[in-house]
Amino acid sequence: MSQLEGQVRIPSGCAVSAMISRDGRRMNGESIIESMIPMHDRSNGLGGGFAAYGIYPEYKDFFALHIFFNSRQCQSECMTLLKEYFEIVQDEHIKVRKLPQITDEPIIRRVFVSPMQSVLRHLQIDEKELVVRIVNRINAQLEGSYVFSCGKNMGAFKAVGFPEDVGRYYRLEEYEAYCWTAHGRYPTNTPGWWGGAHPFCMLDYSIVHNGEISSYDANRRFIEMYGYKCTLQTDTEVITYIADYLLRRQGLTLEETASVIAAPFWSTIDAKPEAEKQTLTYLRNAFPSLLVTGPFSIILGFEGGLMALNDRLKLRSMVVGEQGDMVYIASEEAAIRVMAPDITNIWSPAGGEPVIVKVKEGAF
Amino acid sequence: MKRIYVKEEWCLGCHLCEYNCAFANSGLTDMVKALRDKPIYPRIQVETDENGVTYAVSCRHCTDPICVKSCIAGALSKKDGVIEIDHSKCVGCLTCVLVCPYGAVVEDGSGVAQKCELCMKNSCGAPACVKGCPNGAIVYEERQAVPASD
Amino acid sequence: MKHYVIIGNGVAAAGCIEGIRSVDTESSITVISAEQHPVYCRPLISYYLEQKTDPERMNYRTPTFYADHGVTVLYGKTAEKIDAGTRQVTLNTGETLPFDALCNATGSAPFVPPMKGLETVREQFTFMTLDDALSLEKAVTPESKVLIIGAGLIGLKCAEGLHDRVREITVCDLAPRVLSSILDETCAAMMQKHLEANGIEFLLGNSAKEFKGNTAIMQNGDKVDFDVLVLAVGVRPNTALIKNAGGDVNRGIRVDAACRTSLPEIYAAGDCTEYRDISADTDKIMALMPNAYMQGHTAGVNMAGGEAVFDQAIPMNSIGFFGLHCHTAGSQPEGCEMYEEADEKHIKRLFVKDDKLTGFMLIGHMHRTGIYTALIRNQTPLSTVDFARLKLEPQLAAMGSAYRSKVLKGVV
Amino acid sequence: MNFYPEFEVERNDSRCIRCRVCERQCANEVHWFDADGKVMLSDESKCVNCQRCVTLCPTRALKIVKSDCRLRENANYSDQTIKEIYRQAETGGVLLSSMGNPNPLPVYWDKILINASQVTNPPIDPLREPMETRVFLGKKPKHIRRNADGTLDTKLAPQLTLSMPVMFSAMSYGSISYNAHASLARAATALGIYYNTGEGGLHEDFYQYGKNTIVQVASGRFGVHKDYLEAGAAIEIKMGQGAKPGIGGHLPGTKAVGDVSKTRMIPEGSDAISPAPHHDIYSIEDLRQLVYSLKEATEYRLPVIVKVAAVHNIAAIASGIARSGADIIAIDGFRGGTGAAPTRIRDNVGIPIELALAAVDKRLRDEGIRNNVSIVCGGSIRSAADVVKAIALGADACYIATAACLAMGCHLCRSCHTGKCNWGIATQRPDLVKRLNPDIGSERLINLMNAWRHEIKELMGGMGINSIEALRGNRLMLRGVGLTGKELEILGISHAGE
Repeated sequence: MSQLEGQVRIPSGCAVSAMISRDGRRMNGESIIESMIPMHDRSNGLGGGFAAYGIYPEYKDFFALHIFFNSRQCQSECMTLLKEYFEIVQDEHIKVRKLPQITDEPIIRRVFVSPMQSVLRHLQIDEKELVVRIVNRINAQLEGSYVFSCGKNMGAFKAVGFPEDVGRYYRLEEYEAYCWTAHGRYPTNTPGWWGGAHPFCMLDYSIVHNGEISSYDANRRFIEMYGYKCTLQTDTEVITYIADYLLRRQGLTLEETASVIAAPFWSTIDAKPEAEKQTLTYLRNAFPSLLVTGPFSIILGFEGGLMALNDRLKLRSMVVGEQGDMVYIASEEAAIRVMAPDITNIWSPAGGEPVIVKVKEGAF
Repeated sequence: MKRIYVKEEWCLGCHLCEYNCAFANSGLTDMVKALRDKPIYPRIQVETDENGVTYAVSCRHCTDPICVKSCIAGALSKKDGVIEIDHSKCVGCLTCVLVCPYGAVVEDGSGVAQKCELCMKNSCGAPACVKGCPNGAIVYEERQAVPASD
Repeated sequence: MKHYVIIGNGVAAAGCIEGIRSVDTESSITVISAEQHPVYCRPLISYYLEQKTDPERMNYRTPTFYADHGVTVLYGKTAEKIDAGTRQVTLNTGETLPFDALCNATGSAPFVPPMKGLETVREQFTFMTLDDALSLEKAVTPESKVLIIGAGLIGLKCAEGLHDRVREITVCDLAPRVLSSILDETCAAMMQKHLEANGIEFLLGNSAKEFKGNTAIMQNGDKVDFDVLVLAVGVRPNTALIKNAGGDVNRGIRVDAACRTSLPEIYAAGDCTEYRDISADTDKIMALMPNAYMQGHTAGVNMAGGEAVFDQAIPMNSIGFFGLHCHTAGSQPEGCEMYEEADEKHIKRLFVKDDKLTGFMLIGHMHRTGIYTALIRNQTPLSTVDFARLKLEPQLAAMGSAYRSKVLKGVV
Repeated sequence: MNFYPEFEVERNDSRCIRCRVCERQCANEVHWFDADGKVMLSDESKCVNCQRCVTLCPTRALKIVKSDCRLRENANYSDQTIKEIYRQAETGGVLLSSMGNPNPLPVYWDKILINASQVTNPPIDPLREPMETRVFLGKKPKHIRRNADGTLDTKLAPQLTLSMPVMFSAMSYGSISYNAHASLARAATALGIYYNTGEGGLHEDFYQYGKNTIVQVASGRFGVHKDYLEAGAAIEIKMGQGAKPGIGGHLPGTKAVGDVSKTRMIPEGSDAISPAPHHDIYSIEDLRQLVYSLKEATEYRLPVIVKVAAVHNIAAIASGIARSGADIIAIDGFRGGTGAAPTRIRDNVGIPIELALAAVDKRLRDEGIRNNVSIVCGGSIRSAADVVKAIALGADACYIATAACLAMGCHLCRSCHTGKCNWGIATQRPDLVKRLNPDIGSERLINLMNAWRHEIKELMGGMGINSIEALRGNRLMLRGVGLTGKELEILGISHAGE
C-alpha cells in the first residue's frame, strides 16, 4: 500500500482560484466551481477543495470544525476529547451529493464548538490557541480523525477528485460566501487522501497553494519548535502554520509576513531607503527559517480578506483580475474569464509582491 | 611602462629566477636539456645582504640608461622603454658591464654582453623570473617614477 | 627655428644630435663629416679586422638615423674656419654655414713622431678610421710580418685584429710595459704574458728610431724586418678650429661640465676636449667613447636651450685581447691605498683614498664591475657602504638597504 | 632504535640540474649538494614528506615516496603502532601529533548525499538568478516589538554578518605565523567573513582588520585585555578543541619569541600553557558568568561565541550553553586540526562533527531554544559539499582551518609541532615565515572561498533553493548511504531511496 500524506512527503502540481467581494457581498459557489473547469488539466483527480468565508453567519461566534472520521469509533473517541475542552454547540453531517466520481468517502461532520472558559483560564491561553492545540492533537494523535477546517464563519470543503466534482459533491452552490478559494491537485505519487487535499486550514487561515517549496524541511523544523505539528508533510500545511505564527502569534502585518515568506533579495533590500532597508533586514534576520523558497503561488484566506503571493522568482503562474468590487485570482487567466467574462483589468503580480485584498470594514 | 620590481621581503633566496631566466633565454623547450651539466649565465642575479636578506637584481630599464650611451657598437638601444641588446652588433667589448651601476649587464659566457629584456624576445613573452617566482618576490608592473614604498 | 652645426660625425656628434632633438625637434641640424661614412665607432675597426663585425653592422645608428632626426650631413667636407663673431663656419669648399649654436666634435688625429726614413716605408698605416682599416686589410697577406709602433690600446687592438690574417706581429713601444696609460706594471705584465701566449712579440722600452725600407732600426740597434708598418704611437686632439677662433685651448679644447668652450654658443665634445676627471680632480683629455657620447648629448641639450651637465666624467676602459678582459676606471692618486686580489688568471686592484674609491684595475673576472665604476663616479663615501663586502664582490647588497630599495622598488 | 626512514627521496638524476632549490628550501635539511661528486644527496631520515622540494623542483626531478621497508605485517600491531611503542620505550614521553586525526574513522559527510530538483520543482541557475549566501549569526528575537508609531523596532541582539556561511576558525598567532594571520585577516576582510585569533592575542598590526576578527578568550587568557576584546567583531570563549578535547594547549617557549611573546603578553621564551579547564569555569553557571563578564566589558556590543569540542553528551552541553547567554555555539568535531596535540587524545577522544551537529540542532529545536543561538560547526569541513551538508543538518555556518591552511600552502605533513613548517605557516622561524607571502596567501584564500561560494550556489540552485537560510536545517535535502538505522536516526535523515 502506498504511503499517505504524513507518512511521506508528496510533491504535487496544482491549480488555484479565488474570488472575493470587497463589499462583502455573498455569492454562492457556482462560479468558483466553474472557474476550475478550464484548469482541469492542472489537476489529476487526486484532490480538490474549496474554502468559503462568511458562510455561517448564524454561528459566527463559534468555531466550525469540519472533521473526517474513518469510523464511528474514531468519531466517538474524537468527540470525547472535544467535549473535555469545548461546549458542543452543534454536531451535524455536512450535506453531500453522491457522485460516481467521488468515492471512498469518510464520515464528514461539522461541529460548532465554543471553548470552555474554565479551560482557558486553567491553561492561561486564549481561545484560538486552545483550538490550535486541540486540533493539532487530534490530527497528530487520533488516528482516523482529521480536523480539516476550524475557523469561525468559514469552512473548507475538500475531497479526492477533480475540484469541480468536489464542489458539486459538497453542494457548494448552496453556500454563500464573500470570499471563495479553490484548489485542484496534481500529486505525483499518491492515491490521494481526503485530508491531503487543499485548502489547508488553521483557525480562519486557509491556504491554497500551487508549488513545491524547496525550503520545506527548514520551515517545518523551525515551525515545529512552536507547537505546530506538520502531520501532513505538505507545503500548504507548513505555509498555513507560518502564516498563523507570523500573523497571529508574532503580530506581523500581512505585508511584513510577505516580506518574511517571500523576502526581497538582499540586492533589492540593500538598495532601499534606510528605514525600509532596516525593517526588511530585520525581518530576514529575525525569521530566516521562515523564508520559503522554491516555486509557489499561494492564496491565503482569512477572515475579511485574502493575500495572494508568489515565490520571489515567480516560478509559478498567478494572475489577478479586478472588476468593480470583485477581485479574482487564479493560476490561469482562463479561470478568471469564467468568473468574470467581460473583465478587462487583468495583470500578473511580480514574484514576492503580495496582493492583499480586504473586505470593507464591517461588511463581513 | 611595466618593469620588474623586487619585493625583497618575500624573496626566499631559492635562485629559481636565475634558472628560469637561463632556461627562458636558452631557446630550448626542455629545461633539463637547456641547463643540465652546464654553468648558467642568468640575466638576473640573486644577492644576499649582511642580514641574510635576499633579492634578485636585473636590468632596471633606466630612464637615462648609461649602458646605451656607452655602447661602442650601438648595440644597446631603448625601445618603448625597454633596453634591448642587438646581439648581432655587439662585439663583446663589455663597456656596458663596466658602466652599469647595478651590475645588471653581464657577460653571457661566450664573451658578449647580455641583459634582461623582459623576456620580450624569447618564447616566454612575459618575464620568466616573475612567472616562476614561488613567492611573488619579483613583480612585473607599472610604477610611478617616484620610488614606491610598496 | 635655429640652425645647429656640428663639426665632425663621430659618436660625440651622434650624441649631440640626440641631445638637440630631446629638446628641439624643429630646428635644422647640419653635420660636417670629413669621412664618407655615416657615424660609426672607431674602436670597432679592430673588430672589423677580426671579422667580428662589418661596415654595415658597424653603423652606430640605424640607416635612417639622420633622416629620422632631420639632419643634413655634408659628407667629405671639412670645416676650415669658425667665425665666432658672425657665427658662421667656412668649409673647405668655400661655402659658409651660419649657426646659432655649434658643436665642435672634431675628435683626434694620429700622432706620428718624426722618424728618420719613415718615408722609405711603402706599406705604412695609421689605425684610426675605417678607411685606415680597409687599407690595412688590403695590404696584409697571411705571410705578412707586421710591425706595430705603440703598445697602447690602438696598437694592441690592431695586433689582435690582424692576428689571424698575418704570419707575425711585433709590437714595440718606448714605454717599458704594454697599455701603460691604463695599467700598472703588474697588470701590464699579466696582459703582456697573455698576448705573448697568443703569439704577439714585444719589444718594449725600445722603439724604432730609423727606417730603411722594410727594416726598422731600433733604439738599441736591433734591426726588425717587416712587411707592413702600423703607426700607433698616439693621438692628438683636433683643436685648431677653436684655437683659431680664439677659444681657450690647452692640450685639448677646454670645456666645462655643460661642454661649453670659452666662445659663446660654441660647444665642444669628444676626443678633442679636455675636461674634469672627477676621480683625480684634474682636467684631462679622456678620449673615451662613452664620455664622447655623453659630452655630445650634454652639448646638444644645452645648444637647444635645455639644461644638462656631464659632471661625472672619469677615465675608464673596457678592453680585452684574445679572451682576457680588462676593466679599468678612475685614477690612482698619490697616497692612495690599494686592495688587491690576484691569482694566475685574474687581478683585482682597488684604489682608495679619502674614504672614496678612486680607481680600479681588473683583469680576468668582469662580473658586475659597473657597481665599482658607480662608486667612483658618484664619489660614494665608502664609510656609507659595506666596503669589506664590496671588495670581495661588486654587489648592491653592500650598498645599504635604502639604496637598494630605491633601485629595485622604484623607477631609476 | 633506528628505523628505515618512512619516506624515500627519489631523485631522477638525469633530470636534476643541480639548481639546489631543494637544498635551500628544506628546513629539515634533507638535501645537500656534494661538490666533489657534483651530485645532490639526501638524508631521508629527516624527511617529513611536506613536498616543498617536490613542488619547487623546476625539472620534476624529485619525488617523495612512502618507503616499503616495513615491519612484518600484522593487522593488530601495525607498523606505526609498533614504532610508536619503540619511540615511547626510548623516550618515556607522550607522543605528539599535528593537524587532524588521520585514521580511517567514518566520515559521515561522505555518506550523505544531496538532493536536486527534477520536474516537479525547477532547479535554479545561479548564473541567471540571484542566489543568496548571506548569513547572520546571533540570537533571534522571541517576539517582535513595535515602536509607538507602529513600525517595527529593528534592534537585534548583536549579530555577525557573513557573506557566506564559512569562517576561518581559531589558529593562534604563535601556532601559526604572522604571515598566515595576515593572509587570513586580509582574506576575511575582503570576503566579508571572519577569522579567529585563537588564543594568542591579536598582533597590533591586525587591529585594522577588527571588523572581521573574532577574538578568542581561552583558558590561558593569553593576550586578553580590554582593547583586545573591543577590537573584534565577536568574542569566542574556547572551552575545548575537537582535536584535543579535555586538554589545554602548550606553545613551546621556542615559538614564544619576539612579537609572539609580546602579543601573548608572556615573557619571551617561556612556555605558554593553557590549562585544560578554565579555572573560573567548573560548571555551566560559571560559563554564564564569563559570558556576561565579557558582554559587560564590551557593553553588549559583541556577540559571544562558546566553542566546545564535540564529546559524547554534546547535545546536553549545547543546551546548557544556549541558556548561558551565549549568542553562538561553535562545535568542533574530532577530526579538527591542531598545531600540536598528544597523539592518543587526538586519535581517540571526541565524536564526529556530523553526529554532534545533528544531535545539537535537534536537541535545541526539541527544547524550543534553537533561536537562542546560532550554531557554527567545524572539525574537518573539507569542501563546499561538506558546508552544504552541514547547513542542511542544521548549522548556521562552518568553521574551516585545515582547508584554509591548505589554501595557504600546507601539504598536511602533520609536522606543525616541530616548528619547521616549510610552507611558512606553522612556524616562527623568520626565514620560513617569509615563505608565505600574504598577497598570495590571502588571494588563495579568497579564491578558495569564492570557489566554494560558487559551488554552494550551484548545489543550492540544484535543490531549487535560492537563499541559504532555506537550506539551514533542511534535512529533507539529505539522504544517507550505507548508514545504519541508528546513524540515520541521529542524523535525522532518510536513507537514499526512501
